Amino acid sequence: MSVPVLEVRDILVRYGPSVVLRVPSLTLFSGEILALIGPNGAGKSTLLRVLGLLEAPSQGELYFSGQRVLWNADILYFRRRMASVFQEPLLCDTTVFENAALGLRLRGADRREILNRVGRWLERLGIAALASQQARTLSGGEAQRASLARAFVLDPEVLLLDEPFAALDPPTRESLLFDLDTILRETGTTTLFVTHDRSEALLLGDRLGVMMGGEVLQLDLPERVFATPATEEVARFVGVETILPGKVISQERGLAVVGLEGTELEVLAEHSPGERVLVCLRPEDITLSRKEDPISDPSAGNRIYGRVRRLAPLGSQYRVVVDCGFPLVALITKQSYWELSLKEGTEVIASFKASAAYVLKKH
Amino acid sequence: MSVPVLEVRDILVRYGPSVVLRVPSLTLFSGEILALIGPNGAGKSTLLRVLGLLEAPSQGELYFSGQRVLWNADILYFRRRMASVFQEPLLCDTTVFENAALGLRLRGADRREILNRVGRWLERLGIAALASQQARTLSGGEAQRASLARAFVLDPEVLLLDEPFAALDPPTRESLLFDLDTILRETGTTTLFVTHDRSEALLLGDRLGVMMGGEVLQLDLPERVFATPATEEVARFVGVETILPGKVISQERGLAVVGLEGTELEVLAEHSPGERVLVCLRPEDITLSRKEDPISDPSAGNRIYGRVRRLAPLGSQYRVVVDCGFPLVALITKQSYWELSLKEGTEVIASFKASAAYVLKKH
Amino acid sequence: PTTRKAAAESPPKRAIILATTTSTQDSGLLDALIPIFQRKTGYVVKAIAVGTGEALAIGKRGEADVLLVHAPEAEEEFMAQGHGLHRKAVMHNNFVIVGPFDDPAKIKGMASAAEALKKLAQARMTFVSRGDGSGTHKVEQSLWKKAGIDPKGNWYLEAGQGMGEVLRITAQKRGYALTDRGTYLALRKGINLTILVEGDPALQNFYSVILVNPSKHTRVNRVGAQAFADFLVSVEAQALIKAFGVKEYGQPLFYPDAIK
Amino acid sequence: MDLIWEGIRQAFWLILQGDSEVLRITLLSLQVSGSAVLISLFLGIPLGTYLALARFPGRNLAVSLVNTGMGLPPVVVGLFVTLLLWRNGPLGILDLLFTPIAMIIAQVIIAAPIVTGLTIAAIQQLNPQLRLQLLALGASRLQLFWLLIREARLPLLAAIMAGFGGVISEVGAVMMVGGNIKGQTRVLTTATVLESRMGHFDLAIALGVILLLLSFVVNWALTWIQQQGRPR
Amino acid sequence: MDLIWEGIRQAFWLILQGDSEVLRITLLSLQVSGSAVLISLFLGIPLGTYLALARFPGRNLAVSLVNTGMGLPPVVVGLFVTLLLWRNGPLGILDLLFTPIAMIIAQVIIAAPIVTGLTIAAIQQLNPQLRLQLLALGASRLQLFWLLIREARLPLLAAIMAGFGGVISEVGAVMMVGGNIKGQTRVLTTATVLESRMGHFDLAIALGVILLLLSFVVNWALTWIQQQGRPR
Ligand SMILES: Nc1ncnc2c1ncn2[C@@H]1O[C@H](COP(=O)(O)OP(=O)(O)OP(=O)(O)O)[C@@H](O)[C@H]1O
Ligand SMILES: Nc1ncnc2c1ncn2[C@@H]1O[C@H](COP(=O)(O)OP(=O)(O)OP(=O)(O)O)[C@@H](O)[C@H]1O
Ligand SMILES: [Mg+2]
Ligand SMILES: [Mg+2]
Repeated sequence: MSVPVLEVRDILVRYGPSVVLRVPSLTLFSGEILALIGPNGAGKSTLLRVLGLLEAPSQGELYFSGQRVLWNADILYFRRRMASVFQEPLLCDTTVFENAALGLRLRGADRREILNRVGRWLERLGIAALASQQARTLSGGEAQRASLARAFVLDPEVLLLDEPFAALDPPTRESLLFDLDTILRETGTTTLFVTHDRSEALLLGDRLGVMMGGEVLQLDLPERVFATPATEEVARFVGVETILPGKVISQERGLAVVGLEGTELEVLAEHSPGERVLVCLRPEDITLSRKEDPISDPSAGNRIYGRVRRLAPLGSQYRVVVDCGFPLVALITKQSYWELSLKEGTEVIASFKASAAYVLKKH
Repeated sequence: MSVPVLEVRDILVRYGPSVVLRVPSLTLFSGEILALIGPNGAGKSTLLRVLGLLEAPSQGELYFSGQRVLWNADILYFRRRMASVFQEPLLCDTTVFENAALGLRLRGADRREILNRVGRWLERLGIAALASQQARTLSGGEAQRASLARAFVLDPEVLLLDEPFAALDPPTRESLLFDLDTILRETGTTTLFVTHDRSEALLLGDRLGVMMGGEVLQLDLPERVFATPATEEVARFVGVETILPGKVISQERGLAVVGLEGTELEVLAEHSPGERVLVCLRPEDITLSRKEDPISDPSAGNRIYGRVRRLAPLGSQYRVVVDCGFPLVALITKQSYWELSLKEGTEVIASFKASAAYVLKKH
Repeated sequence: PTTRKAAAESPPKRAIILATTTSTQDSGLLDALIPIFQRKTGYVVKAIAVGTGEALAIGKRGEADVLLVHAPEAEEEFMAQGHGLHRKAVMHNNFVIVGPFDDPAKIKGMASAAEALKKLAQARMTFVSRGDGSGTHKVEQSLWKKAGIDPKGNWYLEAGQGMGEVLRITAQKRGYALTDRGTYLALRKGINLTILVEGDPALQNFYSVILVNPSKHTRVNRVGAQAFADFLVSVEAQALIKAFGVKEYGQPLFYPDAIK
Repeated sequence: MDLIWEGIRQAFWLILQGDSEVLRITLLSLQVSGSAVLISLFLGIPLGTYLALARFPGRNLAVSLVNTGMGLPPVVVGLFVTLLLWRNGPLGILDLLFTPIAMIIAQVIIAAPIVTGLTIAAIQQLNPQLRLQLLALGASRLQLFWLLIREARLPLLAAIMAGFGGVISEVGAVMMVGGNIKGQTRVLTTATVLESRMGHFDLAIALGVILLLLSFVVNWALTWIQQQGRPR
Repeated sequence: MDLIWEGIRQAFWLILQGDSEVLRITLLSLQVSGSAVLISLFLGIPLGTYLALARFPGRNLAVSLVNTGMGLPPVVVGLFVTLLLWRNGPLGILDLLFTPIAMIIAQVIIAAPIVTGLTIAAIQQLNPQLRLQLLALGASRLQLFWLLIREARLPLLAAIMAGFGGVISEVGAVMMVGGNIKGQTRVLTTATVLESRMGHFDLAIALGVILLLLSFVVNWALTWIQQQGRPR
């Protein structure tokens, strides 16, 4: 399965004086789904344009199935083996059907096949009823669906998706996500998938890349990226809300004691005593209990006393910011929320296991 | 606080033969934040255009602060007390600063004030560094921020936001969401807020409207909409993933027994025996345990045996589809996932309290 | 019918390019003559109505086969330089001096055109000149010379246009102008101008036909040009010229010169 | 003003009785200007699209030249073409001077820059991302060209109308290279000039009215296509 | 061809030695056509914007009429203006015929439809949502107008250039209503015609070259503005 399909070497994209993209090396392997996340302006869309052979990088080389891509007439041949869904659904000023059929028409597909494939995808994306509507009268989400249909009907070898579900309503998004997972696996389509939604990235991605400031800072299995972010920025970006600077006091066989302002924490880490480190805590790994309660889980080794500062419902969960001298963010279930009857000001104990913390060397 | 600011009566919007919006009555009260959710094409953006006095409805009346809005020259006066953020950030072909300053310039604000306010908002939205960049070279998220800045600098009485955070990266989105909450409350800005993100709607909304097919199907406190959806469609839309048709077998003082295919469930309901009903179960209210485990929570009255069919990581939680003869969707924490060591095919017991189910009359 | 048949059977003849002045076209004379010639001989005539200067210039370059122009001095020079093969008088018409009905300069009835112009110049009456080097302009210039005046100043307008436009400008400006009688007659309905001076022999306007010298320019259609020139001086054409315009204006516009 | 009414009356009279001379002149006008516009489209739209999308040094100069070409004086064009087609000129052997083909050549020189210049503006006004999107869908260069044309059809139709308007109404060049020869190269504009020079203002106006009617019919058809299904 | 080179040589000679007659003619051309284009902008851009945005019955007809106006024959316009301004015409007492003002009037009639027609297309090509967005930001009708103009500046500058090109190069109307009177209403185009009628082809070409140079300088400036900071 590890046949490279699309490869990039030493790529640099400059707009005027500013370098927007700098990727020393990146490979998309056959059949994999590579998810890409990163803050706004990180260069994700730019990378997609370069990989889609739509924008020649200021320098660097691209390879498609091992062949060096030269920016000449052959490029059409490579482009036709790919399909892109742009962040903004730029539809042509014609009907939804014609928009979805466009790629096939450009490839000279016959009428029957076009009717067939386009019909199937419009159906799947829930816009079959809008087939003959003018594309420019579509709602935001409908337009995005049309733009998805336009790419999916092509059944490409490589699919480049730029936040393809951002404007979709949640039920559609979820069902499409599962559908897509199945379809992409079945067809073995190599996919690059830019998203701002961590769960989408986790669900679809075989690997996950994190881009910032034009560079790919980490590229690994999704769980690994989330569990062991490479840098403080990545950690913050992948949802580690609590990052505490401290100093290793002692370490023995992987169990370290880190001193923070006021408290000490027991964490799993290989760092030597004296090293300055960052302790990363994911909100969902923190358990809250009332002061009066007996220790609910003795294996949760670390306990910090604090006071609820802020409470926010997130649908099925609650986000709680606890003031422990420093802000500590916890995510608790609705159930716990009711059981603990939390309010702003409530005194709580936040506890977490030594294995839940992830320790980063401070630079 | 219940002074009506924007009122709509018997509004109808027709495009050609199709009715896209039909709202008999809707009121925005002073200082409230009304969140609006609904599937793609429901008419949300259309409603916003009508409320923003940008599109005259085919029929119906609008009142602003009690004054009937007539579609004449006065409309400018009303429009200038509002600000809209469109779904698509349509920026003018000039710099980011000029885009953000546009509304103030149109109102003849003086240079100092413009510099001040625009500067502050560009800062807040993290695009101060891009102030002199051409708007059309912005990335998707940057453009959306510019479009937000353009509206926020106006400090309007009424703010109409159409999926304003869809293209923002998660950290920005979260911090902005909290900021916005604070700011809107402080300034008492009346806000209508369209979103596809349930947690956003819950967090910001004082009330929550659900639109479908051009109509507002339910309008209530957000928790109420989520807990007691008015119809099956609304239920599905607000994230009730399991909806089971059944028949009430017996009912006594609000505790009913509903018969489904194969099993019986104990639920809180006032429906009479014999009535056909739908039992709604939210995934986060369902607890899973291994067959061998002792009953973990005796108060979870209903227990259903099944087999894990599908498992999906959603960041801090896992979504589990359990096959119990019918598909049952549960949302569990990462912790439970590890403790239960679930795999596809694992036999599990799904349990939930009688109070967790919500029963709807079947039509 | 027989001639038409003959024309149709013989190999197609090369078209003749006739360069002439606008006055012959604007008066409608060419439209009366050319179809008859074409029918008779089977030639196609391409009549290009341009300024006299342009007609002579393109004749010099061999771009036309035959010229019908009215600028005797320039024609003589053209012949002297060897650009022309033959030159034959075809017809003449008259120039007249026109002006407003109230005639503020009081030149009405004067016998000498030069004297009349002198009077106009002294009174600084608006005078509109063709100013385009045309035959008419050249006659006007020779009259000024005769009067001993170098016309300059606000009152002397050089229009640089055709006769019709000059007459309209003259009417608009309530001025005086030198014009050929034919154009004046054709336009008099729309303009408030009347004939004030006429009959001076110096006011005669001679049209000649010139064959362009084929020895200088090989592509000149010598035979066709000759046929057309011959036609113009033929009895038939001369009679046509004599009768032309009589019905409409009660007097002829041109007087044939080739056959007395 | 009465002359204008008289002219309009006469125009309709000429049309109604189907005056064969007027019909011939009108048809020739349409043929000459129609052909010229068609040829200009074939030249101007591809060239304009190229100039709109390409980046090369000197591009701005090229665009300026095209835009200047929108104001090529018909008289100068006429003179230039005349010199080219003269018997003794470089293309003299073709013997095209004073033929409809010469008129078409002159009008192409007038209309092509108009079409090109307006095409440049029309294509540049499109969202630049759209081009990338179409390439991503697998459009070849030629297909991209057609699709962009389709997207910009509104201003392109205006460009066609401006080009057509420029040549159907033009008199300087056709007069010079066509010679206004009756039955051969006389078109509506040269006939109008002739009639007005002959003092037949009513007839001149009548011919002008016919010219405008012709122009209106053509433009009405193009406008109809242009304004089909415009958004609210 | 030798004539063309000779003409170009003469053109530069005339410019270099600053021939006062040529200078006067050139300035008048620029004044007349410049004023005509400015007035056309004041008329055509608001009207075009209105027609692009408004919905009313008969709108398509109005657009067709404007588009037909793009092809108003200068000769017919000249005739019409002449009839209007004649001593005996409705505006005769103003005594404007054969003055630069008459020429400006005629050229406005020619340029205004061009500017209007191309403005319609330019404004319609903008994203219709943009208008709503600007209104939402609190734009008054007038402000909306200015903002839309700014967004469509690229094709609007092309419209200005097309309008300017249409009138600076036009000869039929200025000849008729101006009269080509030396020192008063003679402009580059009418002077060109005169020289060519006098057989001075070289001088005619020289004047044509000067006209083109003038046109090029104006268009180069406008193109420079137009192409400023175009996207990749
Ligand atoms: N012409 C330009 N000049 C300067 N900067 C530019 C230019 N074009 C793009 N950029 C910058 O390049 C950066 C990368 O943009 P890109 O669209 O790739 O970001 P992205 O990762 O897709 O962001 P988003 O999540 O917001 O879509 C942005 O910061 C943008 O402002
Ligand atoms: N001119 C038109 N003709 C027919 N239908 C139209 C027209 N314009 C809009 N519609 C339809 O109106 C419906 C409402 O659109 P609207 O943009 O209000 O939806 P929305 O709720 O904002 O959806 P989304 O979540 O996708 O943004 C859509 O289904 C759209 O297709
Ligand atoms: Mg992007
Ligand atoms: Mg919408």
